[in-house]
Amino acid sequence: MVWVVFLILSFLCIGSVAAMIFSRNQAHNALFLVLSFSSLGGLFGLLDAPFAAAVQVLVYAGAIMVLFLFAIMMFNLRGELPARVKKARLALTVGLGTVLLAELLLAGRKLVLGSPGAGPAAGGDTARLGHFLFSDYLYAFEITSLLILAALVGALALAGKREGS
Amino acid sequence: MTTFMALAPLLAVVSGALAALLFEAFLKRKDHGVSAMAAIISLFTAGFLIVRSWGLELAYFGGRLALDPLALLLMAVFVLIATFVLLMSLEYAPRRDINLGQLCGLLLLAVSGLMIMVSSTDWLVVFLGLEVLSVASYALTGIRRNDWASSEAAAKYFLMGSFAGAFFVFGLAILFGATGDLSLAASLSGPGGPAGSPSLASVFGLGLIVVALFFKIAIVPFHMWAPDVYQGAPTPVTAFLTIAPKAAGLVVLFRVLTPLPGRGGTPSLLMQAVAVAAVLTMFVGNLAALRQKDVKRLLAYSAIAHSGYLLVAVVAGDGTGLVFYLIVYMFMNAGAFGVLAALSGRGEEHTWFADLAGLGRQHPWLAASLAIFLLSLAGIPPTAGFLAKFYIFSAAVAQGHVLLAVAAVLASLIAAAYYLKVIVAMYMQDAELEPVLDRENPALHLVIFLCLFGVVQLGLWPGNLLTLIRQAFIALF
Amino acid sequence: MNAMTANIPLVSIVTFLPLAGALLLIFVRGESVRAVRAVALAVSLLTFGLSLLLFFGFDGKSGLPELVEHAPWLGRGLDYHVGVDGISLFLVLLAAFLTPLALLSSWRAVDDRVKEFSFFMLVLETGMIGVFVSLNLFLFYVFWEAMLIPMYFIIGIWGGRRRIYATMKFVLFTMFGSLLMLVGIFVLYSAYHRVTGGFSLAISDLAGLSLSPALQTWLFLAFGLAFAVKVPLFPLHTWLPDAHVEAPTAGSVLLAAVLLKMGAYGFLRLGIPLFPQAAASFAPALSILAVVGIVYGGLMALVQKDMKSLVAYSSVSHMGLVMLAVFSLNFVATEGALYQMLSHGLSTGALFLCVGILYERTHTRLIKDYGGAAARMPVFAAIFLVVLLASAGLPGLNGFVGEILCFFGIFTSNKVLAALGVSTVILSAAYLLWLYRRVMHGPLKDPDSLLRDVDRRELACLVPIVLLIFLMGLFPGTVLRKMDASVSRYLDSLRTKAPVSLTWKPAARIARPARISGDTAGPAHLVGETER
Amino acid sequence: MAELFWLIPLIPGASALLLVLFGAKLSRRWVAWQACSAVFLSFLLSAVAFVHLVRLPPGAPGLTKTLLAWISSGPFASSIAFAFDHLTAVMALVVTGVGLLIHVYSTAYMAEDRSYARYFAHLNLFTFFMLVLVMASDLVLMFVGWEGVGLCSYLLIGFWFERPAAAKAGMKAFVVNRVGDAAFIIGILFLLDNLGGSSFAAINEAAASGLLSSGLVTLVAILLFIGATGKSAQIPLYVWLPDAMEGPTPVSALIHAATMVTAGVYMVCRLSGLYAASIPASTVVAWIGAATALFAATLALVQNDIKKVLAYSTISQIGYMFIGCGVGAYAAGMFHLVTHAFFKSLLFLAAGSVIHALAGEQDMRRMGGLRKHLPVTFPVFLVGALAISGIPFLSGFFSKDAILTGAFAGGQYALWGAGLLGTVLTAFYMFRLVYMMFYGKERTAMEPGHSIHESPRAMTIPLVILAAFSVLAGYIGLPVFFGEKADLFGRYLASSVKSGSPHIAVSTEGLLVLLATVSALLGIALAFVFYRRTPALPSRLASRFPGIYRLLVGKYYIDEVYDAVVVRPLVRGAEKVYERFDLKVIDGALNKSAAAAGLAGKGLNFLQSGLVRDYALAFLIGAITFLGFLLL
Amino acid sequence: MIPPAAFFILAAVLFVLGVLAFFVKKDLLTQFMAVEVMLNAGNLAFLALAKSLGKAEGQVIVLFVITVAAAEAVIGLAIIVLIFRQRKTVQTDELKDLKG
Repeated sequence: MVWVVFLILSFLCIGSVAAMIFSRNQAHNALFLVLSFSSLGGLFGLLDAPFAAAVQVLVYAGAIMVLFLFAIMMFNLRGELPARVKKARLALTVGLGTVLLAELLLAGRKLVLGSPGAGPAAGGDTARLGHFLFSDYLYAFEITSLLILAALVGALALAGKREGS
Repeated sequence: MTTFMALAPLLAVVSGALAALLFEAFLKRKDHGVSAMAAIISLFTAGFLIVRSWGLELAYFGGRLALDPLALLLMAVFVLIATFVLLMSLEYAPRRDINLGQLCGLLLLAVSGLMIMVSSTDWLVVFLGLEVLSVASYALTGIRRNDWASSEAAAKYFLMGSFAGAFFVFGLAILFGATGDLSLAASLSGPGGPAGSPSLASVFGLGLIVVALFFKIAIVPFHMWAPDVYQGAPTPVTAFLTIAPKAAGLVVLFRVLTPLPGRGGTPSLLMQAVAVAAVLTMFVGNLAALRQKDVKRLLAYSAIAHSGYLLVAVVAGDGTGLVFYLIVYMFMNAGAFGVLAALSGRGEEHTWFADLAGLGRQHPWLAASLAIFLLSLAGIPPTAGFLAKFYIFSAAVAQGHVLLAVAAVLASLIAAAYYLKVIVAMYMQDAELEPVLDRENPALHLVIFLCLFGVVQLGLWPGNLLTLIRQAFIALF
Repeated sequence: MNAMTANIPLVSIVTFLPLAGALLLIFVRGESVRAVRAVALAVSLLTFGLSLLLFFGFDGKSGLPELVEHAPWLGRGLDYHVGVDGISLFLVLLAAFLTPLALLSSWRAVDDRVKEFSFFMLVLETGMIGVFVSLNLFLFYVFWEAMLIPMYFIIGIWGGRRRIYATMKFVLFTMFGSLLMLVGIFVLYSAYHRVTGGFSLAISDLAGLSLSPALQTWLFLAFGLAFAVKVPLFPLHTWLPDAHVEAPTAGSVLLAAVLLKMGAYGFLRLGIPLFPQAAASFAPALSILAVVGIVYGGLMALVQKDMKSLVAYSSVSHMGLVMLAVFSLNFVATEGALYQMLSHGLSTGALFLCVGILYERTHTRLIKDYGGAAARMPVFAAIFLVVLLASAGLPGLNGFVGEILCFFGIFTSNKVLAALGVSTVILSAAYLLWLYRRVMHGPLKDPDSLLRDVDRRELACLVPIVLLIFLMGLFPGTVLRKMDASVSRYLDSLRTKAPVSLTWKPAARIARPARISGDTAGPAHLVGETER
Repeated sequence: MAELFWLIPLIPGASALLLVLFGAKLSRRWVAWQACSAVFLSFLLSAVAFVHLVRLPPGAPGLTKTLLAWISSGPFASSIAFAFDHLTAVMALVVTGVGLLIHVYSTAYMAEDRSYARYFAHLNLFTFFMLVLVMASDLVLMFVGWEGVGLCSYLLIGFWFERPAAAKAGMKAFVVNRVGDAAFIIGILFLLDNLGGSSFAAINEAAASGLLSSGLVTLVAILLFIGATGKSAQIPLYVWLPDAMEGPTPVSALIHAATMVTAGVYMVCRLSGLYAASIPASTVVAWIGAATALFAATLALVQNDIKKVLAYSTISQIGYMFIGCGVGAYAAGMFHLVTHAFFKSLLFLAAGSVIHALAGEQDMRRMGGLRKHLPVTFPVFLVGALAISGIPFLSGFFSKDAILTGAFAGGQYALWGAGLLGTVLTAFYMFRLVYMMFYGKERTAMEPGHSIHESPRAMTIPLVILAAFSVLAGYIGLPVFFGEKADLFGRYLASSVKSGSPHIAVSTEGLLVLLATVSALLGIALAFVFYRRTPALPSRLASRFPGIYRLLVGKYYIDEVYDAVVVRPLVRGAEKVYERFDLKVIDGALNKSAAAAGLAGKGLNFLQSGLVRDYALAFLIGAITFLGFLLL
Repeated sequence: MIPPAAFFILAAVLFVLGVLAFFVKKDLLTQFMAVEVMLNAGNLAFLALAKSLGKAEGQVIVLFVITVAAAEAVIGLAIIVLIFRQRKTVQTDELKDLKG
């Protein structure tokens, strides 16, 4: 049963990314991505990470991708269809991608295969997560605020209204 | 409470950023001088706090923020370069439709990111610091928003930067999987204990992170964004970008790759790969600079080549040399870009060879300064650039990397060719164009003078600084 | 004298006085050309005067460097360490002697950016003297490289039409050689550290190291390349004609008279004493190159169309003889080489001054544009001839002393090479007199030409050199006596050098276990603040 | 007084220095007086020293004086030290004596020249160097003089440097001499290396005592002799001397006839011990001498320039001297050197007088019948011609006879025969000269208003004095014929020079003298037939044997051969090498490597396409490679 | 239970697909989306490996990565907007003024 869910979710996730690759419509792309990220959320859940799953769906699939959609609609780029990628280039990238995949798997092999499959599902508990965030990871957490501040100011500086212009 | 002091320099900078932004947002002044003032004051405060923290070994957040001497030194460097960049921008920004207040804020935020990066021994914090830096840098690059080059540079920087960031994340994941810990120290320790040899997976994970850091410090072949970004960004920002992120990235690399006593040695394959990258970087950077017509872009390539030299220090495990080189590099590179900034008139920048022709006659001081910076970059004695190279390369040889040193000096030869070409333009060709220097720019000239002083002083009597750096490393090991 | 000079850092004063003068020049207004020139000349004359004190203060009995000053500078063996011995003393004097003359010679030739010109000339002087007085390899290298820059500017700004090509070629070519030397310095530095645990780049300390033959070979190649380019040894000579042709007179003078000597000096001071076995095994090959250089340079000089490139190729030929003598590795040859270096410095310097004087009048350096100048310029003709003959090694003039000593020294080592080297006697006469005939003799080429005889200033440039040419030709003992002890000490050190003990094996490859296992080498490198 | 002998060279040297420095400011009169009196003083001193020497008991060492420890470095040592022995005395007297006469002569001959002071400066300088050469006590110092006279020769040949030919000739002289000098230096080096010094006494002694191996002696002797062939214009390096006639005639007389060119002979005599110790070397010397004597004599037959005739004659006569040296009759060689100095300078000066009279005309085809116009010049020239031809009782007769006798006595009959043949030729070309210049129709092409006149007294008096010596000088070295002790000169020199030649029977000698006389007369007679009785004969002969004639007129094309075989290939080759190797290969390699770097840069700039996708591709490839490397 | 290996493989595939998408796509926006895919792949890998190690921190880190992604999205979209305003296009290949 879990396997079925896993397979469906993986298929959705990968399939929608693949679809994004082949689609030529930006809006569709964004929607595919929403789908992909949502199914990832499901997968997170399968990994006993319910909080992460929730955040993934809410923040990612929800907020971030909506931002993308807004942007796409703002640009209103319906007519624009990017040119096809050259075959040779495609082959090259696919080749490189395969190699990269092989490398990743080769490197990760020991980690996951060597481990006892499913360990004790620690960390599934959201309260503990919060504890982590405000103890061990407090500093990092503070930094995220800085990060967001920087992003905001940056966005303002780049795309915000100018009194002069 | 004493350990909370560890946070003080960072807080000073961040509050400076906030102040600058608030002044920018609410004072509605044209020239944003107040913001700049706030920024400078905060930088001075931070500098003061950094100096005060020297030798105290402050640590906070379970060691995720640790003000060891190395971190303090680098923080001081960042504060200094940020001050230079601010001073350079005072006149530069308003004349190019750059919002000085926002510039100040972003710059200080970038500095805070840098500080976070160098003062932590935890990969996650380093990553977050890097992201703060990156986000601020993207914005700084594109801050001249009416300029196509500036925004193009920002877009390229952002796209490539986030691409590299994804590698960082994946590397973190693998590293985490391999060691169960994200501390820098654990990256290369094996599963069997701190002294064991690291597992393949952790090396690979580290490799992914190293790739991302290589991207940040513009190591070939992850460097290709750099010339475009350095060229497109406003000149003071370029000065910042060619120095500060590089320094932070290299220090992180140094921290992780240089084996500490009681820890497993860095796998030779990784070090060899880094050495190869260093060689590639030195040659590609220098060769590509040879035929540039735009001095700014030429210096961009030269900045890439310098990453290669600096990487030699990492390979050689010569921390003293690395930090000394970084400081020297800050002076000479900031000085060179400072002169370029001084040459820019309203609107367009005048950094082509043809613009520089005859400069030696029209503006002897500027030309002489630039010449000295370039000679220092080329590593010609008795400038500081030479001494810095001397330390790094001699450390490489002392560690048995003779071929690396040979490659480095040969690359320096190529470099000398194009640095001298700039001097040719300034002194040995006659001006075809009218001089382009506009008004007096005392702050900028102050920066140039300080850099000049640094380059000369550090070339002849670097004594105290070297002692300081050596002390820092004694404490580290 | 010694008691007096003991307290005064005379060597440093002589070395840095020109630099101080150059810095002083910055504060002289550039428009007042006369003031600029006066200051520059005064400083260089003062330097020369002080260098004479050096000469008189030098005892020369011990063969060791004298008037030594040693002070810590950058730490870890990178010390400030200067002094003169019989090998370097006269080269210092040569540089100090020729700089004022070169400055004086450009009185009229350089009227653009005089301040900068004087500035670079004085900086150059400091660089040149610094190279000769350095007793620390680091300091030596600093001066060696730093000196390139003023020369680069001098050729590049005040040079001829192809000055930029020439100056880039000059700098890059010489830098190519010296950068590999830099790696060699690193290797020596770390070898010394590995053996003794301390840090030093003092030449005397390094000479005490016993390096393995393989390491010596590599290091000798690295150092030798730097020096061979500078000499220049065939086939590394092609930068020289270009640099000479394009350089302004003053630049050519110092280039030929002093800079070229640095190559041979480098071999004598570093290349051979530090790596005696490698030097001995390379000596045949280098000697052959030197002989080829002698003949080749001479033949090339025969077919040059430009006066300056003719003189440049003659330098290739003459310096070939010097190199041949240096690699004969015996007493007479070494003294001969040193003497020949001085003579060549004087006579070639003077030759360039003469060519400069002609050029100033007609603005052409092509031989075919001249003819019969002697009729208009009798005094000049006489001086020019003396200088030419000195260069051609006419007995009684300085060139002969050096040549005959070189010949003899080479001869005792290798008769065939000496015989080939003697061909310079024929070739130099041929190309120099050919030059003289085409330029000074024959019917006056252009009756309306601006040729006029030398004026007082030009005489003031040339006469001191001519006097020295005679003095050195007739009283070589004054010079040779001061060299004797140093030269024999140098040769003794080659003979007694203990064979091989250290093999160049980097203690640590990339993984650097040495550092981790707490080997003394590693931490000492990082921590060792105390050694020096 | 004699102890001051070291001043002999220095006085003219000082005078030369003064003239060089201040000559332009001095009056001509003063210049003339100073130059002449300097040489005169030297002459006086030489005479005093000579007298001192003669008075010394036999076997006593000559005068020596070390002025300066000159070059000294390790085993190499050479000092400026003068020595004055019997051999030196002869040369010193000749140099200062003839030199003085020529100085005096020049005061008039050069009176019109612009560069009067320069001329005398050079002449004084030459005297200085020549005296250094002859008074040097070692080979290195001799080499100083050797080169110094070469320099003065160069300066004086090229005295009228505006004339391209003069400038060229001067240079040629110097360079050709330098070829010999190179060998000379190598010879010196051998000696220095083996003896640790180069003093003549040491060399002669070492050679005689067998300290030097015979092979080495031969090698050194030949190397030094090559130097001598340069200085003394022998085959193969004689080519410069005919061209040297571009110089003023008094110069030709002094340098290129009387003194400098005989330096080689002096050197061989000085090192007679060395040469005597090597039969092969002596043979080479003798045969080169003989070949040169004949060779140059044939060339003198067809020359039309009077100075050129005299030049070839000089070459030929020096050849005789070398025959003498080569057969061991060193004294005879020196004897001929002395007499030759007199009559040849006489001939030159007289020719100069003729040239002076004809306002610079040197081509004998445009002379003739000058007998009447030149009442002093003609007789003295005739005396000189008779002397050189070997007419009995004049000086040339005795000295040449001494050489031929020496050759004969040494069993070198071929050399003797060659010498005899040379006598015929000598007499022939000298009287060809006499007949064409002084007899027959006047063929001068003088401008109207310019009459032919005898030279002033300053010129004629030296001529007369020289003529007197040309007649009388022979009596210092009479052949055995006149008694065992008649050879004053030979006995005088015996202490300095190896005396070699065995004596021969008086009757044989008488026969030899007779044969020599007959051949001289034969030469004169032939000249009379050719140029006085049937003046058309020469041209008929020339058209009969055009090949030979052209060969002679073309001077055997030796200059051309040298040019084609040595000079041109060298220069052309150097040009080619310069263009093809220096510029193309060496410089090309440099420029190519610079261009290669530039090209690499261009390639990299091309890769830097500006497209993010390319950047990412590079990133990806780099990352994959880097990571793959880690997985190895 | 599903072994973490399966998740890790999925993460790797997703990462590579993201890379491919980055190369195949030619507009700034979609390329940036590809980067987001890569980041998510990283997250997945984190959780998978955390699971196999039995450590809870994985989840915390994922939160941080998501924050980073959000911040990047903000600044990225701002840049894209800036580019679009200037050039009326978001085609990546149009950005080629700076080169060489």
